[in-house]
Amino acid sequence: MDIEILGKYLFKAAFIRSFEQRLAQFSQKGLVPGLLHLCLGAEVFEVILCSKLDSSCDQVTGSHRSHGLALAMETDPVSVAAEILGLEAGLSAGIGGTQHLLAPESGFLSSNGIVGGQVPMAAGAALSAKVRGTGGIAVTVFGDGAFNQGAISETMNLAAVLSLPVLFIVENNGLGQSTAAGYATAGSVIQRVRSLGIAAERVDSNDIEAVDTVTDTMTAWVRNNGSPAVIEALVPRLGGHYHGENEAYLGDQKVPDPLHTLETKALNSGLAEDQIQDILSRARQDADSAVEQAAKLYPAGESLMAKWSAKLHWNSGVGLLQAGGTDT
Amino acid sequence: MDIEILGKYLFKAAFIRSFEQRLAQFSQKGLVPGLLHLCLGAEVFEVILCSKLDSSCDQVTGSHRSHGLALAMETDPVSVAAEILGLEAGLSAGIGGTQHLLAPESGFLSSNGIVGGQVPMAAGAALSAKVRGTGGIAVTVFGDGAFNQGAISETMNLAAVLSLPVLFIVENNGLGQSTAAGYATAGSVIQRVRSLGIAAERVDSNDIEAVDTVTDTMTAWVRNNGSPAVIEALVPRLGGHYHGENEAYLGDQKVPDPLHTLETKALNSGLAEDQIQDILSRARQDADSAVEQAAKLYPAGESLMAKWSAKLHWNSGVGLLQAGGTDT
Amino acid sequence: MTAISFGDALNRTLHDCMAADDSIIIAGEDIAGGAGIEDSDVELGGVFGVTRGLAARFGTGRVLDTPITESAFVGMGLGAAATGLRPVIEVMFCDFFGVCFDQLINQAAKMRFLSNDRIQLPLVIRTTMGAGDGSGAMHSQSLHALVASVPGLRVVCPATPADAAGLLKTSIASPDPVIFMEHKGLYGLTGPLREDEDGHIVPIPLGKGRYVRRGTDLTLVATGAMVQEAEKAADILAVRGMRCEIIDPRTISPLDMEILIESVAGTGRLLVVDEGAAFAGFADAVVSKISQKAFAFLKSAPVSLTPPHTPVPYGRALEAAYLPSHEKIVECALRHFSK
Amino acid sequence: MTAISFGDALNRTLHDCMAADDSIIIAGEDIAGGAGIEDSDVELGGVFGVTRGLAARFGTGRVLDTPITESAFVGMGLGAAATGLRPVIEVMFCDFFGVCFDQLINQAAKMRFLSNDRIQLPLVIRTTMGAGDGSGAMHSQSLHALVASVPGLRVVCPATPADAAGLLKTSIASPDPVIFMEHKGLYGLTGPLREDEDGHIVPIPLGKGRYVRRGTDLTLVATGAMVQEAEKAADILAVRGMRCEIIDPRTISPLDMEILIESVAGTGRLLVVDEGAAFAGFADAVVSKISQKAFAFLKSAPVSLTPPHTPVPYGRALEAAYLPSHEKIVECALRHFSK
Ligand SMILES: Cc1ncc(C[n+]2csc(CCOP(=O)(O)OP(=O)(O)O)c2C)c(N)n1
Ligand SMILES: Cc1ncc(C[n+]2csc(CCOP(=O)(O)OP(=O)(O)O)c2C)c(N)n1
Ligand SMILES: [Mg+2]
Ligand SMILES: [Mg+2]
Repeated sequence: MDIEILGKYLFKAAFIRSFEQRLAQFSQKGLVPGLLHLCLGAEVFEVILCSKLDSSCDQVTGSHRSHGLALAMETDPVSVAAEILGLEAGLSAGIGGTQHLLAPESGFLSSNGIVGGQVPMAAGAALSAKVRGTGGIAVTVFGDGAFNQGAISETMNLAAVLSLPVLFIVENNGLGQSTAAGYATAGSVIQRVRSLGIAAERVDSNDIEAVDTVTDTMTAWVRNNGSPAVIEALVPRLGGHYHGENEAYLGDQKVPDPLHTLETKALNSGLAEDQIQDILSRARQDADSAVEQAAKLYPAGESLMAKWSAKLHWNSGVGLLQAGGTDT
Repeated sequence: MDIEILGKYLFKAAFIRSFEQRLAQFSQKGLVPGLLHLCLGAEVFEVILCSKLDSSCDQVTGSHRSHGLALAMETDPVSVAAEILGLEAGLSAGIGGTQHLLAPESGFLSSNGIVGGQVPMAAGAALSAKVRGTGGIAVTVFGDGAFNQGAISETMNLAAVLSLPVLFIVENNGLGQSTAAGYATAGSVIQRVRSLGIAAERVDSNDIEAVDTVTDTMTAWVRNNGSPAVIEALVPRLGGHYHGENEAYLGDQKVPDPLHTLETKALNSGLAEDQIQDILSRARQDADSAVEQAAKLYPAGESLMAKWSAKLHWNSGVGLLQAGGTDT
Repeated sequence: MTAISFGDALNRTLHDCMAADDSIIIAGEDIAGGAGIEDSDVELGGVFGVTRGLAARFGTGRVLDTPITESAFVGMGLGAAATGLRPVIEVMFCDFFGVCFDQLINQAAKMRFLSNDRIQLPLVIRTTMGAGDGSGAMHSQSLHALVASVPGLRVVCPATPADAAGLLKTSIASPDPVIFMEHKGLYGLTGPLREDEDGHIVPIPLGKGRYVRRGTDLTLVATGAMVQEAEKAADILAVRGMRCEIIDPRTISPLDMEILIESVAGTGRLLVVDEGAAFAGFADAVVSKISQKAFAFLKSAPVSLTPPHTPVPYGRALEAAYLPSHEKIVECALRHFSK
Repeated sequence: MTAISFGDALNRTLHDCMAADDSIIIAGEDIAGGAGIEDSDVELGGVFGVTRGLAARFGTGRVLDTPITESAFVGMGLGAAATGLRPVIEVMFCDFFGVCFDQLINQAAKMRFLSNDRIQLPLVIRTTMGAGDGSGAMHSQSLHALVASVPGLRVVCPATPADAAGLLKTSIASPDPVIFMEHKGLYGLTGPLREDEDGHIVPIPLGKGRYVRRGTDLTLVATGAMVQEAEKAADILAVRGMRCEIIDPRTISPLDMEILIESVAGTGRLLVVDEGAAFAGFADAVVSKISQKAFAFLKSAPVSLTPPHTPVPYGRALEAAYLPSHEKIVECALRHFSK
């Protein structure tokens, strides 16, 4: 693999790692309104996946654990951090928060508080691309626990039946909250999706080369064939379900960290040790400064709620086309 | 196969056919409140299936198209007919109607107006049997169209994960309303359920011998192993989606009628022609008289609604345990 | 002014809108019909015929028959709406909202808000509502207030062909998700269509109610099929000397409070008749809002007339006992307001 | 009288009930916790710890961890309830009702009715509700009236440890499906538990409200976490010379109209404060019912105080602006009722 590309992957993945760790510190200080579901362990996979996408026509939807995806799609990190902190400069002025990052302008349509909720809408983004002929695809990312939700199996079937360019990503980290994937899931992910006649590949996120190839092949397949495909990505969950969770239910599992694997890979591919250190420290600095900058911003407050209250009011036509009529 | 058993199957299947045809006549005369979804073509399969069940501990749930199942479970035909006619002597005094036949006392827990709605509750009946150690199983019957509903894939997964004795029956009649199963369903039913690690068999309802064996084997498997299984039964839909529907969308498909197949099979197995005719005419007479008898009964009216209104009233504790308290 | 049925008015509007705007697509179960059946060339056009002729005219690229998976295709609709299309999704009966409710209340309803208005969501969910045809407990519900109670959803309940057409046109143009509820009992109702000089359907703004008739003694509020019952009742009450004013708010959210207050200011009496929930339904919402905003005008206690707090029963006599009717309106009006 | 937290009161009740009745089973996500993890021997006991110790005591045959498939396991619960068990099913947040709503409104709610009472359905759905902890739009809703508007469902919203325990006990014994809503903000609240002489939890009947405090000038109606806000507001208002009577109906359905009417008959003024829907929510239901049944007692217009008609926002300042609070109650009470 090209060392320049490896360097880019490394920078981005390290950036996401640092970004989330920084936010975790803020959370410990009580500065984050909600619970943080960190993507620790999934950064490398997500960065490589998103590097195959074109934010001008593709759209990604993600789960509750989507900080990394939003950043991997190049969403402005200050806006992401401010959103997570619930502040005015956030993507949605702090209205959405950690589980509701929406940045369609950078190809990240939405993350979601409902397990599986983000998946059907990806079929819609794919349909738009198809009907409007943009050449775009939709990518939807969800977990092994989500995989059993009815909305997801329905959407896979629908995408197959209507030939929609959707790439489904099952991020299998072996756990849904405290429940093992092996306990919750009958059969195997790959068999289940292949039984729908959908192309599917499984990849270990510690196999950087394979991740690069599989994400490349599958995004291209979906784009070229206009039909769905699935990647099951084995990613570790390096922390609790959310930051600060009592993880007593976890035994001591030791799993390699794909970020370290990527580092080693870069080293072995010819990136010099100091170049790597430089990348990592730049990533950390950039991430820290994005979060710090975000944290300095104002919280949004009453006037924004007043605006929305007026807009959505049960007795208000604001925001609605009042075709030829008076505004009631 | 034993000719006595064949004779019984024939009688019951013919009874159901005649019963529904008679109701269809009533419907044409405007005497049935709702639309009748007849099971024309599925009778033989359903009769054989239910002959393997024990109504003292097993429970069946069915779809909108469940007249035949209720009868195959030996629910009193006059009560079934009266329910379909919306009359006081109906199973539920006409409250439920054609799509809501409930007869847990004869092992037919419920039919359902929501495609797939009856399936999760079968997991519950199975759980009851398991926890209470009754030796019973649950059987849930639904269509090829329903097969794609999320609630069904969820329930299959749940039954597998929790080892629940549920037999899932996909009655594949090739159509969901006006939509071909081949259009609506990605992959194949059998592959999809086997990918969950669930035992599954496919059977053509015109192959009487196979139906007998497969239903026998699969009910026994579920009972003995306490884990789920699936039968995909190919049944013809010999009429429209509901009686009286404009079936213009249907081409002219010609499919053999399992009831005729069963007749022929009985003949070839040694049942005499006049015995068969006798069975068929008894079945017709019994069915006719059940429906006629039901039709003579009273409609339920205001007093029953008043009772239920009081019982469920938002300001009423009737029907609720008012432990130690006054009834408000 | 053409006389046309409620169902045909909707069909006409869908034709017109789809012809005028390529970004409108429609999807649902059997809305073209016969999908995947080889010799099938006859369009079903939906179980109530409202989507007749659309697939033939606009092709199956824009008129999509779906599997019976409401969560998936409602969600597809909202995803498409968020990314440049204007989908009109059919959910055959509002009773089926149960199987796709997350996509309605958490996804569609909240997306504009959660994006702080960076995303517009021009999504219409067409569905049917209402009892009276023996369809039983799971094909007869009136869930208009249930969805209207969810912030972010707009809810429309037309009662005439003209309103159906004009409101559907506006709904399709709306940047907010709209639940468009067609009462099954109205499909056959005929009436004039309002067209402008170029023959275009005149759009009707959301949030603008309609005086069905003017009167001085009692304000009757009704939507959907109940409007006709209210009219019949008003005829009878007129003979008894009670002149009813009938208001059809036409949209549940936004709700035209001005017309309601104006009317109650004139009559001093309020009777809301509704086919929906007896508790926390549309009737309670109107009674509550009027009691709060127009208390001073009320000469006597406001009254709501709804079905009992039970599911919809099946048998004819049961269903008749369940449903509000003009007889019950008359009785109720006389009992509460005749002194 | 033992002082105990709201969460522990629920845990204690589940322990007691399960010990007393073998037919009670519980199921939900992570309610034991660690399912399928090899070295895991520490029980999570649900994300709020309410089911702690049950799996260890009663075994995984009666305490079932489920996959994240609410439709399947809520449906399993009702099927089990219809066939001899008494399941207590946990849906982690009521916001997730969206993904299993059919099983609630069409299946659980209607089964007793559709069977014409041949089937009893002793099913409890435990869930959480409410905002205030930065959980955002899909983990903070208050859908108590939405479910209460569905005929056939009973809805309970306890506000104290004693009520939580007593009402849960009654709910488990109920032959009707009960939606048992635990406000997240209350889990840490401590208070006495009501036990009889044998140390058994004293059951509290459904449909029986509670006077939180007596007063003469204004009836404040509140449930769940709003009861505390009402109490704080009443303290402040008392200083301003307004003596509030606070009613906690405790159950939304059945609703104790007697206590509400009795109170309004005394005060002549009504202010309903609620965390649920601004339109067709609990507040509208109470205002409507009181306006209809106690009109003659009302000295001035009834008032409802709810969040705005928007989804729940995330940021702290936004959420504070969204939620009703004692300050807002005071302001509202003074504005509307101070002459
Ligand atoms: C419908 C629904 N059910 C339950 C939850 C609570 N919940 C949030 S995340 C989660 C676990 C999800 O597991 P998985 O899909 O594997 O994703 P991971 O957290 O491992 O990334 C659960 C149960 C929810 N948000 N939505
Ligand atoms: C959730 C839901 N969606 C749609 C319908 C309308 N509907 C009733 S039966 C049916 C077709 C079902 O097809 P299938 O499952 O194959 O059963 P069949 O009618 O062929 O026996 C449809 C679409 C419904 N009742 N419920
Ligand atoms: Mg996981
Ligand atoms: Mg079928």
